[in-house]
Amino acid sequence: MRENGILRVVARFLIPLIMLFGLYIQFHGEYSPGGGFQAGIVFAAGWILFVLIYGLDAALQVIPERAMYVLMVAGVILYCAVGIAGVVLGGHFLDFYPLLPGKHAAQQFGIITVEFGVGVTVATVVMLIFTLFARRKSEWKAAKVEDDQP
Amino acid sequence: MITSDWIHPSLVLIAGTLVVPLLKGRAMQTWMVLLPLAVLGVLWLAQPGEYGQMAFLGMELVTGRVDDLSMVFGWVFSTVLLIGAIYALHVNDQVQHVAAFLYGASALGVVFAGDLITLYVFWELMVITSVWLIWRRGSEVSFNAGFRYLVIHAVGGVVLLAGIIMFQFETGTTRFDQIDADGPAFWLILAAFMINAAVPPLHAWLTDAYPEATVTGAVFMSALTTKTAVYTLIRGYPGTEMLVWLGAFMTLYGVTFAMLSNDIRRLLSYHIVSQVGYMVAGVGLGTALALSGSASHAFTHILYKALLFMGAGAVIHMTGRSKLSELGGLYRYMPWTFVLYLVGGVSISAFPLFSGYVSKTMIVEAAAVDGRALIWLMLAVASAGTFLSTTLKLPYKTWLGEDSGLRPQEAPWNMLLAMSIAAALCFLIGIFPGLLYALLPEPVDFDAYTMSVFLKEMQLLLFTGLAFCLLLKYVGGGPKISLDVDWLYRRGGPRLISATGTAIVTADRAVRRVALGQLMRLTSHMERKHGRDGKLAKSWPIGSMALWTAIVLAMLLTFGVWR
Amino acid sequence: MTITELMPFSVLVPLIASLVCALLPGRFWPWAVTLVATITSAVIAAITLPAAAQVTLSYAFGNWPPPIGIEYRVDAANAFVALLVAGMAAVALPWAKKSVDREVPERQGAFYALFLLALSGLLGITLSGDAFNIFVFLEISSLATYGLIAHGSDRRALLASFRYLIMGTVGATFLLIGIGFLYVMTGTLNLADLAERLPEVRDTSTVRAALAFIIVGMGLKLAMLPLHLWLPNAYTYAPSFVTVFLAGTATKVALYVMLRFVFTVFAPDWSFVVLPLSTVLMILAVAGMFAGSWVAMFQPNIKRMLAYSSVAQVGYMVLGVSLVSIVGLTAAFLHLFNHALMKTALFMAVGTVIYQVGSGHLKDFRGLGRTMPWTLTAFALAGLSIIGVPLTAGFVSKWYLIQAALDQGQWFLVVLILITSLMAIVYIWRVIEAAWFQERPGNQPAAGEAPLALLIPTWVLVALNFYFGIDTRLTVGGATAAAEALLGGGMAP
Amino acid sequence: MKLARIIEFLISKRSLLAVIMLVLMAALVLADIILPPAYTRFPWEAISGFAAFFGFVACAALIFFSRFLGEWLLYRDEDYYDDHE
Repeated sequence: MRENGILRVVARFLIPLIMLFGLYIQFHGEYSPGGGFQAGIVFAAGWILFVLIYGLDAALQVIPERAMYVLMVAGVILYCAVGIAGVVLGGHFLDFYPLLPGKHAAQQFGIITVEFGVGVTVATVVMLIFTLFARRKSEWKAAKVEDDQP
Repeated sequence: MITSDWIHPSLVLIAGTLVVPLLKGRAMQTWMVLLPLAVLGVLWLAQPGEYGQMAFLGMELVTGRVDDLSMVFGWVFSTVLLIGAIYALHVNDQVQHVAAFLYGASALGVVFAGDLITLYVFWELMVITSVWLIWRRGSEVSFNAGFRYLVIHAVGGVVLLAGIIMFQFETGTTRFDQIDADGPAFWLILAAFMINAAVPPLHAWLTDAYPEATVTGAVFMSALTTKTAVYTLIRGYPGTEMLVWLGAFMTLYGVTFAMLSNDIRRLLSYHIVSQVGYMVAGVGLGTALALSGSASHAFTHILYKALLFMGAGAVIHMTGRSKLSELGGLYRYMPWTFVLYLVGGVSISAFPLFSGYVSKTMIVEAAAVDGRALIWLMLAVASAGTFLSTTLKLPYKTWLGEDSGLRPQEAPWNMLLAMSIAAALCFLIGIFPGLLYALLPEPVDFDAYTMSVFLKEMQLLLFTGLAFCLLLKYVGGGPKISLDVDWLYRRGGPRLISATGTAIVTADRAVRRVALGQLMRLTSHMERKHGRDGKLAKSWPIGSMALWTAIVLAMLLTFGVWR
Repeated sequence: MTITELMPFSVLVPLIASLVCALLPGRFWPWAVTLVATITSAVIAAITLPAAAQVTLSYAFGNWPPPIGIEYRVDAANAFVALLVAGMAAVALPWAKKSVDREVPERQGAFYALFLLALSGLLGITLSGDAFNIFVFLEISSLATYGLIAHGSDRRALLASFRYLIMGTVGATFLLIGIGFLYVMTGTLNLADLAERLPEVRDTSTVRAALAFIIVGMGLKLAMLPLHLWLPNAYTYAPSFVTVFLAGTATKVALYVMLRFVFTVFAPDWSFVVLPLSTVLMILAVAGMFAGSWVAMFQPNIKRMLAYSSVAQVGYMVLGVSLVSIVGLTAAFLHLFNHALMKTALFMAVGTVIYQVGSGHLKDFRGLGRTMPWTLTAFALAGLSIIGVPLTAGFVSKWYLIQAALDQGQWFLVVLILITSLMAIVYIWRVIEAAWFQERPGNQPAAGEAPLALLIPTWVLVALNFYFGIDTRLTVGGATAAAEALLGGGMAP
Repeated sequence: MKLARIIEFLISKRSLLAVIMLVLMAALVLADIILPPAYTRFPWEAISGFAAFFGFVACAALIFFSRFLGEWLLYRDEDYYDDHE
C-alpha cells in the first residue's frame, strides 16, 4: 500500500481536507449538527489514513504516543475545568452563564470550549486505540508470531 | 456496666484475665488466686437490683440482674473458680488459664444476665472458651472430641437464637423470666437449655468430651456448663411437667451408663448427667421446696463433683492412666487423694453429714410431698446407683483392688490443697445446712436431719454397699467402651451420609449419562452445522452465563408481559 | 457553598483526580492523589447523608431545570449507599499502597486512574437522578473495573475480566434496553419525572418488559444467583486491592439501582404485583444463600471461597427486598452496609496473607495462626461477623432480616437463614482450623507478621464490625431512612 | 505416709470392720422397726426396713441390668471409633 503512488498522492491531498472538515464540524457544533464526538472521529480518521499510507513510525513522529496520552487527559480536564469555572463563578457545574457577561456569548463560549475538550479526547483516544492495535501487529511480526487470523 | 454499688463480676474477671498472658511463674500463680478472690469480693459488695441497662436494636438489655437465685450460682461459680485455679497452679499453660477464667466469666455472665440477648452472648462465649480446655490436652482424640463438642453447642446456640428471636417476636420483650410463650419459642429455648443441661438424648457431648479434657480443665467444665443450664431452667421453666420425667429418667440413665464406663472421668461424667437429673426433676416439680432443692443441689453438686474430678484428675496426672482396668492398689502411694476423693464420694452419695445429703433429700422429699410414687422410686434407685459406682466401684478399683504395679507419687500440694478446700466445704455444708439454705431465694421449710430421713437414707446406702460386696464378681467392666447416643453422629451419621451420597451419585450418574448422551448428540449436530472444531465447547462458560440470563429474562417476561 | 452544591463533587473529585493520576509517574504520587481524592469524596458523602435524610436534595447540572437537564437527586437511600462506597474506598486505600506495590508494580498511574474512574462511576450511579446517566456511569465504572481486574498477576485474570466484560455488557445493555423502553413510553429520562408519568402507561407490555429487562440487567451486575457466574473468577484473579474494593461496593450499587427502579420509578404496589417479583426474588435469594454457602464450603482458594460467600450474602440482601416491607428493606440496606464491612475486612486479611505468603490457597494457611496472629485473628473476628455472632455487625442485619421474615409469618425463612449461618461457620472454620490446628509443612517458607500498613486498616474494619454490632444507631437509622425513602410510605409496612 | 499406714491398718482389720458394719446395719433396721413411720405418703413407707431391702435390690438390679445391657448391645472394643476417624 505504501508504495502505491496513486494512494500516496490522493492521501496527501485528502488528509488535510479530512482534518479541516473535522475542525469544521468541531467549531460549528454549537449551532449546526456536529460537535466534539463526530469531529474527533473524523479528525482521527484522517490521522489513521495517514498511518495506513505512511506507516506508524512516521505518524508517531508527528504526534508522539505520549503526547496523545496527555492530550487525551487534557481534553477531559478542559471539559471539567470549564465545568468547575462555572461553580467558581457562582453557578452550578457546567453552568455557562456566569462565564461571560452576555447570555449568548457565555453559552457559545462554554459550549465551544467544552466541545473542544471532547473533540481532543475523542480524537486522541481513537488514535491511541489504533496505535495500540497497530503496534501489536508490528510486534507480532517482529516476534514472528504466526497470525492465525485469516 | 459499672455503677457505684455494682461491678459486673464477669467484667472484673475478663479484665483480670487479660493480664494473665503478661505474667509468668510466681506472679502468674499469685494472680490466679487473687483473681477469683477479687470476684468473690465483688459479689460480696453486690446489692440486689438491675444494672448495666443498654439499648440494643430497640430492646433493653439488662447485663446485670442480681437477685437471690443468681447470687446462689454466682457464689458457687466463683468459689469453684478459686478451687480450680489453685488446682491448676502447677500448669504452665497460659492458654488454659485464660480459657478457664474467660469460661468462668461467661458462666457468671449467664447467671447475671437479665435478658435473653445478653444470656445468649455469654452462652456462646462459654462454648468458645471452654472448648480450649479440651483441645489443650493436645491429642488427636481430644481435638476430635472438642470439635464434636463445638459442633453440638453451635447447633444448640442456633436453636437458642432461633428461640430467642421467636420469643421476642411473640412477646415483644427479651427479658429473661419464666418463659411464658407457647409457640415454637418455648420449645426451642427449652431444647437449647436441655442440650446444655445434658438431658438424654442430647447429653452425649458431655460424656464424650469431658473425659478428653485436660486434667485441670475438666474441673471447671464439670462445674459450669450444666449448672448454668440448670440455672436457666430454674429461672425459665419451673413446673414444666415434662422435666420431671426427663429428670428422673436422666438419673437412671446416668447411673446405668456409669456402670458401663471404664474411664474414670467418663464414669464421673455420667454421674453429672445423673445428678443434673435430680435438679431437672426438681425444676419440673416446680414447688418452692423442689426449686430450692434444685438450686441447693446445684450448689453442692458443683463442689463435690469438682472434688471428684480433682481426685480422678490427680490420679491421671500422676499415673498417666485413666482406665479402671489399668488402675488399682494406689492407696499406699496416693492416700490423701484417696481420702479426699472419698469425701467427694460420700457427698455425692448423700451420706448424712456431707453436702449431698442436705440438698438431694430435699428434692426427693419434694417428690414425696407431691405424691409422685414412681418418681420417688426412680430417684431412690439412682441414689443407690450413685453410691455404687462413685463411692464403691471407682475407689475400689482405683485405690484398692488388684495392684496394678503403679508406683506414683502423691499429688502435688496445690492439688491436695484445692481438694481439701472443696472437701472442707462439702463437710461444712453437710453439718451446717443452714448456711446454704440462707442463700436460697425462698425460705426453706425442710430439715434433712430428722430421724426418718436419716434412717431411710442410711439403710438405702448401706444395703447397697452390702449388695456390692456380695455381687462384686458380677460387676461388669474391663477394657471396653460403651456406645451412647454419640454413635449416631460419630458412626451412624457418616454411614447414613455416605450411603445417601452413594445413592445420589449413582442416580446422578445414570441421569447424567442419559442427559449427556442427548446433549452430546445435539452438540455434535451443532458442530457439524457451525464447523470450527470445538468452538461451542470452548465458549461454554460464558454461554452458560448467557443462558441463565436468558432463562431468567424469559421467566420474568413470560410472567410479566404475556400473561 | 451549600450541601446541595457540594454534593456532586463527591463524583467530580475522583473523576478529575483520575485524570491527574493518569499523568503522574512513579509509585507514590498516584496513590497519594487517589487517597486525597477518595477521602474528600468520602467526607462529602458523609456530610450529605444527614442532610439528605431530612429532605431530598436536587442539583441541576448547568442550571438546566430537572426534567430536561441532568439532575443529581439524593435522598436517604442514595446518600447511604454513596457514603458506603466512598467510605469503603477511603478505608481500603491506606491498605492498598503495599499490596498494589507488590501486585501491580508498573504503571500505577494508570491503575489508580482506573480505580478512581470506577469509584466516580459507582458514585455517579448512586447520586444521579437521571436514568440514562445511570447507564453511562454504570459503563464508566464497569469498563474501569474490567481494566482493574485484568491487572491481576495471574494470567487467568484476563479471562476472568473478559467474561465479566461480556456479562457486564449484557447486563448494562439490558438496563439500556429497559431505559429505552421507558423513554419510548414516557419521553423522559429523569427518574422522578418517570415515576410521575409512568402510571398512565404502565399497563402496557412495553413497560412490563422494561421492568423485566432492568431486573435481569441489574441482577447480573448484582450477582444474583443464576447470574452470578462471572463473580467468583473476577474476585479470585483480580489484584487483592481490587477485590477488596469491589467486594464492598460494586454489587451493592447494582442492588441500589435495582431497588431504585423497582421501588421509586415503578411503584412497589405495581412492580410486585405485575410480576411475581416477590416470589421470584425470594426463590433466587434462598437458592443463592444455599448454593453460595454450599460451594464456599468446598473451595480450596480462600479468595474464591469468600467470593462464593458473597453470592450467598447477596442472597440475604435480595431476600430482604423480596419481603417488600420497611423492615425487610431496612434489613437489605443494613446487610448491604454490614456485608461491605465484613467482606472487605475478610478480603483484606486474605490479601495480607497473600502479600506475605504469596498465595491464598487453604493449604498455604496451615500454621499461619502462630506466625501471623494479628492477621488471622482479624480474619477470624470478621468471620464471626459473616456467621452472624451477636455483638458483630452481621448479627444486626440478620436479626432484622429474621424479624422481617417473621413479620410476614415466614417461619421457614428463619430456619433457612439459620442453616446458612451454620454453613458459614463451616467455611470460616476451615480457615481457622488450617491456621491454628495444623502444622506448617516444612517445605513451605515461614511467614512473619504483616507490616502495619496492612494490619491497621484491616483492624479498623474489624473494629467497625464490632462497633456497628453494638452501637446500631447510625446503621439502623440510615437503613431505616433509606428504606422509608424507597418505599415512600406508600406501602403498608 | 502416716495416712497410708492408717489405711493399711484398717484394711488388715477388714473382717472386724465388716462385722461392725453388719451390726450397724442390723441396728438401723431394728431402729426402723421400733420407731413408728413418720409418714405414710406411699404404702411402702409403712413397711419397716423397706429402704434397706430396696437399696439391696436396686443395687443388684443395676449391676445385672447394666452388665446385660453392655454385653448385649453397648460394649465395643476400645479402638471402635479409631478406624473410622
